[in-house]
Amino acid sequence: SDNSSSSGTESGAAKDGKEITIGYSQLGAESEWRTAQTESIKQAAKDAGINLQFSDAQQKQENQIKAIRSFIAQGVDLIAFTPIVETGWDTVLQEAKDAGIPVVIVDRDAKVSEDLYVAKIGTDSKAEGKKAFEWIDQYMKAQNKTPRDGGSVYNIAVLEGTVGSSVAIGRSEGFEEAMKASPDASKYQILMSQTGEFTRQKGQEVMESFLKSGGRDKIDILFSQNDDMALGAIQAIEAAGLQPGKDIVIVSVDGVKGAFQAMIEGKSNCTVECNPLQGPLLMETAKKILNGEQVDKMVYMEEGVFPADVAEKTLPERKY
Amino acid sequence: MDKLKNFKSSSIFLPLVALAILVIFNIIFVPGFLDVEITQDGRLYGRVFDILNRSSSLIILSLGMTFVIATAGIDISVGAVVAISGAVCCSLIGGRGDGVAEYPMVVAMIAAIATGVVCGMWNGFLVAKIKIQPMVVTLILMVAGRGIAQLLTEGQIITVYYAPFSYIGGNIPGNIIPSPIIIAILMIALVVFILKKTSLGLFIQSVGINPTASRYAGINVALIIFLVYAFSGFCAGVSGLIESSLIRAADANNAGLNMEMDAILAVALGGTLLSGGKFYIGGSIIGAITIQTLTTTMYAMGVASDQLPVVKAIVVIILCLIQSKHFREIFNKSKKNTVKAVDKA
Amino acid sequence: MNMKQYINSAIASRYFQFFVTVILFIVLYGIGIAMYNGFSRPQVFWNLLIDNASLIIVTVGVTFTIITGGGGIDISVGAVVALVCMCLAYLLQNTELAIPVVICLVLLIGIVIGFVQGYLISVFKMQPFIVTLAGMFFCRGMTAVISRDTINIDNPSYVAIASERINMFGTGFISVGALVALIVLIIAIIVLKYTKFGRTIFAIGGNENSASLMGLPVTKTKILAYVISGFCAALGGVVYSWTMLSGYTLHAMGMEMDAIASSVIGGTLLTGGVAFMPGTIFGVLIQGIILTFITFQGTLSAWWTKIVVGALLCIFIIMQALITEHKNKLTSKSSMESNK
Amino acid sequence: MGDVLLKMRNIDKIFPGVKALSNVDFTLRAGEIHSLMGENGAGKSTLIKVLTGVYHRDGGTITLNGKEISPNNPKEAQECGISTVYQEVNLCPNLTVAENIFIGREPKKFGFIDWKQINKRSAELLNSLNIHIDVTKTLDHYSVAIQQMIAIARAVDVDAKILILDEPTSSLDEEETKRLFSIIRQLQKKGMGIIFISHFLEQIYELCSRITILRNGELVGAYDIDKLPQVELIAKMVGKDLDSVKEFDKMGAKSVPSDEVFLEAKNIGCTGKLNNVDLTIHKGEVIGLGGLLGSGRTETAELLFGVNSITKGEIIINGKKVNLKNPIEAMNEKIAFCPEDRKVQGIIGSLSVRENIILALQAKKGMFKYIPYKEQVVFADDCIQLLKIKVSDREQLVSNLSGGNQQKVIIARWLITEPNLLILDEPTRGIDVGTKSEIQKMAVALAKSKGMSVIFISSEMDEMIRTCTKITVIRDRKKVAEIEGDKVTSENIMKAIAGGEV
Ligand SMILES: Nc1ncnc2c1ncn2[C@@H]1O[C@H](COP(=O)(O)OP(=O)(O)OP(=O)(O)O)[C@@H](O)[C@H]1O
Ligand SMILES: Nc1ncnc2c1ncn2[C@@H]1O[C@H](COP(=O)(O)OP(=O)(O)OP(=O)(O)O)[C@@H](O)[C@H]1O
Ligand SMILES: [Mg+2]
Ligand SMILES: [Mg+2]
Repeated sequence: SDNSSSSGTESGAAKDGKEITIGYSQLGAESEWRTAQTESIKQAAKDAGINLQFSDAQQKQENQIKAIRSFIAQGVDLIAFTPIVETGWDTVLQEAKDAGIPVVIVDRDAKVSEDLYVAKIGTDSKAEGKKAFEWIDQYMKAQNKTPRDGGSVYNIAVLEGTVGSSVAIGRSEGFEEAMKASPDASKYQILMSQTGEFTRQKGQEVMESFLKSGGRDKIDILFSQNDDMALGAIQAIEAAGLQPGKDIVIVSVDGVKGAFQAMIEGKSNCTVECNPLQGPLLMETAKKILNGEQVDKMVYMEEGVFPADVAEKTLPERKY
Repeated sequence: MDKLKNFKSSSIFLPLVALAILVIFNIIFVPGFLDVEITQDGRLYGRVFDILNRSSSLIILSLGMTFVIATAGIDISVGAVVAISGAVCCSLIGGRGDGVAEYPMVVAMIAAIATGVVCGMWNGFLVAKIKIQPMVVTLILMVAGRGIAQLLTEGQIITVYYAPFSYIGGNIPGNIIPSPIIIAILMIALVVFILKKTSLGLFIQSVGINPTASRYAGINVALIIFLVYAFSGFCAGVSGLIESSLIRAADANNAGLNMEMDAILAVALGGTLLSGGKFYIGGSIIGAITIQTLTTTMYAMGVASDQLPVVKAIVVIILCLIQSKHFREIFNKSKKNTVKAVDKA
Repeated sequence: MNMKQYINSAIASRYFQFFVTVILFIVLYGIGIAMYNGFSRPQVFWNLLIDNASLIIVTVGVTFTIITGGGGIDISVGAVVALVCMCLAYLLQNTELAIPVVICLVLLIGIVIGFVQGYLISVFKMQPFIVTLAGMFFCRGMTAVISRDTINIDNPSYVAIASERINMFGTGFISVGALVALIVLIIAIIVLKYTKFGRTIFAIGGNENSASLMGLPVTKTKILAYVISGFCAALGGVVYSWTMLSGYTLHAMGMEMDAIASSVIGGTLLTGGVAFMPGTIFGVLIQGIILTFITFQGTLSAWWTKIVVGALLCIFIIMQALITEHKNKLTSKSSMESNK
Repeated sequence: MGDVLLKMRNIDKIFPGVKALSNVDFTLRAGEIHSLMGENGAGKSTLIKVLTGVYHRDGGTITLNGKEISPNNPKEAQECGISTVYQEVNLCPNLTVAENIFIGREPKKFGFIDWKQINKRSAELLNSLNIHIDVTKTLDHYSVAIQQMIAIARAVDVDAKILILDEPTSSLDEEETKRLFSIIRQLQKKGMGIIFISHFLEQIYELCSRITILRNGELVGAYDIDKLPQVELIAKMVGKDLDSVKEFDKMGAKSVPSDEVFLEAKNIGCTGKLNNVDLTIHKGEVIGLGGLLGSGRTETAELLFGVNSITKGEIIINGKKVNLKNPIEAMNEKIAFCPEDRKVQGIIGSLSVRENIILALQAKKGMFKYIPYKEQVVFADDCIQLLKIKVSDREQLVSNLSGGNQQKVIIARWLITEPNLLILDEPTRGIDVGTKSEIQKMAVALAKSKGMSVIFISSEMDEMIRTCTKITVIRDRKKVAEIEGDKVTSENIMKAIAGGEV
């Protein structure tokens, strides 16, 4: 909608107070959450008067690498990108460094040596996993539920995210570590865990197979690593004749509107926020970097936990 | 006896045997495979119905795909069209939390299917009139289609709370048979009707085998090709409705993902040659069910979704190998030779 | 009159579609330079080669299979690239094998996969699309079987090869992969034009039955075409791993379609028998430049990117088709004139 | 006479439903030109294909120079020294003419193909056959006739012991045939054994020294040509007595056209294809189109049938001006067209005989008026009987029929549409003598009994003179003469073709 910023820029212009250009490579638009993040960055750039070169990689790392090379050739002032996977960035970031362009890694993590980037901005996926378990632990105690298979252990089913993505790895680690660290560790066990690839379809399909392969009378808790998979799983649970949110306690991560809607209907229990509104923070950091100020290597977003009882109140405030 | 022999040599025999083997495997190794029960909301629930339910949209896609392939074409855009159709339907009904539809559902459904047909017509136009190669034409829509779907949903996953929308992928209250199965049966009936009552089948085969000669025989080759792609688009539109209703949402990125490949596979397993010509609707249907059974079985056996393709590949190769005339010839020859040797001894 | 004759002979030439592709590429590039700052830097062009090195190699391989006709195609290549990357990463991280040994091993994997596919296709007359679709499933699945997580390659000498820069006469640099791609392309051009094997592939693509009646070794040649495709995919995989430095199940997703599209844009007919190898590189570059355009444009939403890529591809292909059709009219006219 | 070169004994070949060869013997001597004769579907081509390894024989032995051979594919046959031109032109349309001649045995320089050499040598080779074309153009630029000559050039250039020519002359004109014969004779002198298959009896008698006759896949016998008069040959081929055979050549009186004009073409032309042709066709008239190869006869027919639309002039049918943009519009004007290139424009290979026969009628009726299966069967069976199409049953695939029978299927396809104008473009190409005269008679009979108009295009002058009441001569894509009534003689036609006055 905004074409005013398509004019070219000279590198090094930033310091003279002229328009700054940031090249930002987004990995794709696979979910509502991602769209919200994209919009936030675009909006923040506009608000800050920064010229944003936006490039969408359509879920392909090679496209992201191509985009970064293009940014270097264009001579942008700063490169920011949300890596689709953690590895394989060394060569191109080295090129950026040789060209003297600072790099900021946004949202997801990348395994590169510290000198190749200036800062990482993002969410703490490990903390999200941890929060999810802690909420479960506290909720199960408060509700005083008994395991459905009559035993003494709560059975947990996990819908994992895309295999190999830092987010999925972080959330799994955080969840499991919190479980181990908890005094009630013996009361929980992970019965099944499979990837639902962060999509609704796969979430539904995998949940269906969980239920069919013996999980129907056993699963007490579903930890879904994003809201979309949880929404798919809810359909599968209903189709199996169970009540989501009651028979099976559902906790997911992200905090998109759909999850709130489900909580209002009583079909889900909690969503741990993972804040996509990273634009302002990115722009602020970028400006600091270009002004030569020192920034932290790791900058985290603020995130909350939203159980079902606050859903109705919070929904109107949600931006994504 | 003669009938049995006829049946044995008919094209549908092998796919059926393959399916039967899979089902038997399931009955033995998957506990509760044959269990059927009725859920509280009055629907048949069980693995068998699950497979039929899930394969419905694949069956519908492979109906259209069969015709396209019979004209020596291919349509790899169907997955994207499924996404577009779902996006149209859901954005018309709207994602209002209070469960009210913005437009009547019928309007939304018709619009979605019409969009599918338009997509198919676009493909058909480029193939038949501009004479661009089918794979390339549909590749364009395959690339751009998901973008169009995302444009319609503005990158959101539109969740529909309007209750009747779930009837398409679930079941109409009071009717215990899941709707997708009913829709698939209706579509099959439509195709059978077309084949029995019109000469379209003959024309399609003729065009697929030799378009020049077909033109000389007075067949409007371009029209047939156009119709076939439009029909494939129609099928994708219907499939899109089912797929989006199943998750009660339009997911532009993932709806119908890779379904084009499964549909092509279904057609091939059913005995239709990708080089065009003779086609076997029955075979395609069985092929689609076989693929879905295989997928569901593998999930049940705990094979991860990203490793599942290995099994699928092996099964596909074995099935196609058995169907290969040349393999059978070579196989029979060596069998004959051993028989002869035994005779001599 | 002279000019007209000159144009006529260019139009009648077999390389006409190639000319169209090259001219359209140059036009696109010119528009880019006019519209965007920085587009005129030579490195932008070299980047096209660097970024698409593995795609070029894979496209060369796929083209061999498409030429054989009869529905010949290899859609397993993307998955082979992924499998090769995974194997490379696994072997480099978990064994002590030397880099050349590892590379040879993975190339062998490609050859074996190509051979099996080719054998099934030419001996048992199975359908290429289905066989290679199964091949694609198999290789993707195997990649996940080896490891579901990313395996990082940090072998220092391997990383050194990956980040090696070859100076291009002071105008910029290309990577080792891009160099390999150019070499592969040149070899392919020579093989197709100047060897018995190359010509036999074309003959088979023109009419397999005739080729066999003419006494050409059809079965052997077809198998070899798939072996070459498998080999190129594996080599493409090695080059790809120099970009990614990792093995991952979702690597090179959909690359087969990019390769096929590139080949077709470069003038290959999917019905077989017609291809011009130098065209394939332009097929790849055209797609590359479309992406570069979009990056330089810099304001498109994610979905608009897809739509614009599709639309540009579509315009390009329709233009090609229309020009070629126009050509047919012109040639029949000119042949009539010369008949007089 | 030379030594025995090739001995085939007790050859059997069974196709599903057909015994194509049973217990056939065949002997070929060095330095002889041996003809293989038989009706359409007698098994001639099959015998050749068994010999060259295209088909695996089901029984029998083949000895070459006293050594038993068993080629599994044409390549092995070639390596044994057997060079073949198959019945249907088998070349690659996407390769250049030169390459088609040299592929598989390319001259090389430094291990790479020497293109200059290939182009030079193939141009020379074709020149020796009196063909002067651009050898660097792809094959699909040229007509069937030229392609056939190229295939022959390829075969004769190979240094072989046996040369097989399966109907090489079916689309050649006299001049080209003469050239071919002189080359065959040269090869004969070198001691090559030559198998020559043709349905042109004169050519057989001119060229060959021995004849082997097949009937229904069985051997009738092998004869010296001087001991076998033509009539006897025909009798042996068709398996009837001499008297009934003599009837074959007798043509009834020609049809008498009515005064009513059915179709009138005024100065029609099509850019790039045809310049200027005038035609008037009366009801019940059989009119011939004369001319050399490539003169534009096929193009004229295609314009009348709407395959290409006219860019100038006008077509008037029954006094009404029509605009034929595609075949279906021509069919609605009751025009039917049997095309020249049966493989590409005629048959739908993997459909059954029945489906091929009803195809045009169905297309004419439209998609929604499906002809019920039972009626289709009646149509098909009637035609098979009427035209004596040799099929195992009506569901047999057309691609498995012999060449001549395929041609009959196409004619059947058009007859059941009951046209007012039937255009036959080379309908007797590759057809045996018996059937040939049947087709000629049929053309005349249709004109007489049903008042049908027929356009008969043929490269055989005799045939046209026998059947047509009027012959329009076309040269260089223009009509140059019209010869009518008594003036229809070969001299007059030749003169017109050559450019003289009638
Ligand atoms: N591939 C095949 N499958 C089944 N039947 C076949 C096949 N090829 C030939 N036939 C049958 O074998 C018989 C002999 O055919 P063939 O082609 O040898 O005849 P021909 O003598 O060459 O006739 P023509 O003069 O028309 O060329 C025919 O009845 C034909 O239908
Ligand atoms: N001797 C030749 N040299 C070059 N080109 C030729 C020759 N003969 C034919 N052609 C080309 O082949 C094309 C098709 O010729 P074709 O023989 O079908 O024409 P035609 O008038 O129908 O003659 P016929 O019906 O006698 O075969 C023509 O466009 C012509 O240019
Ligand atoms: Mg024959
Ligand atoms: Mg002709």
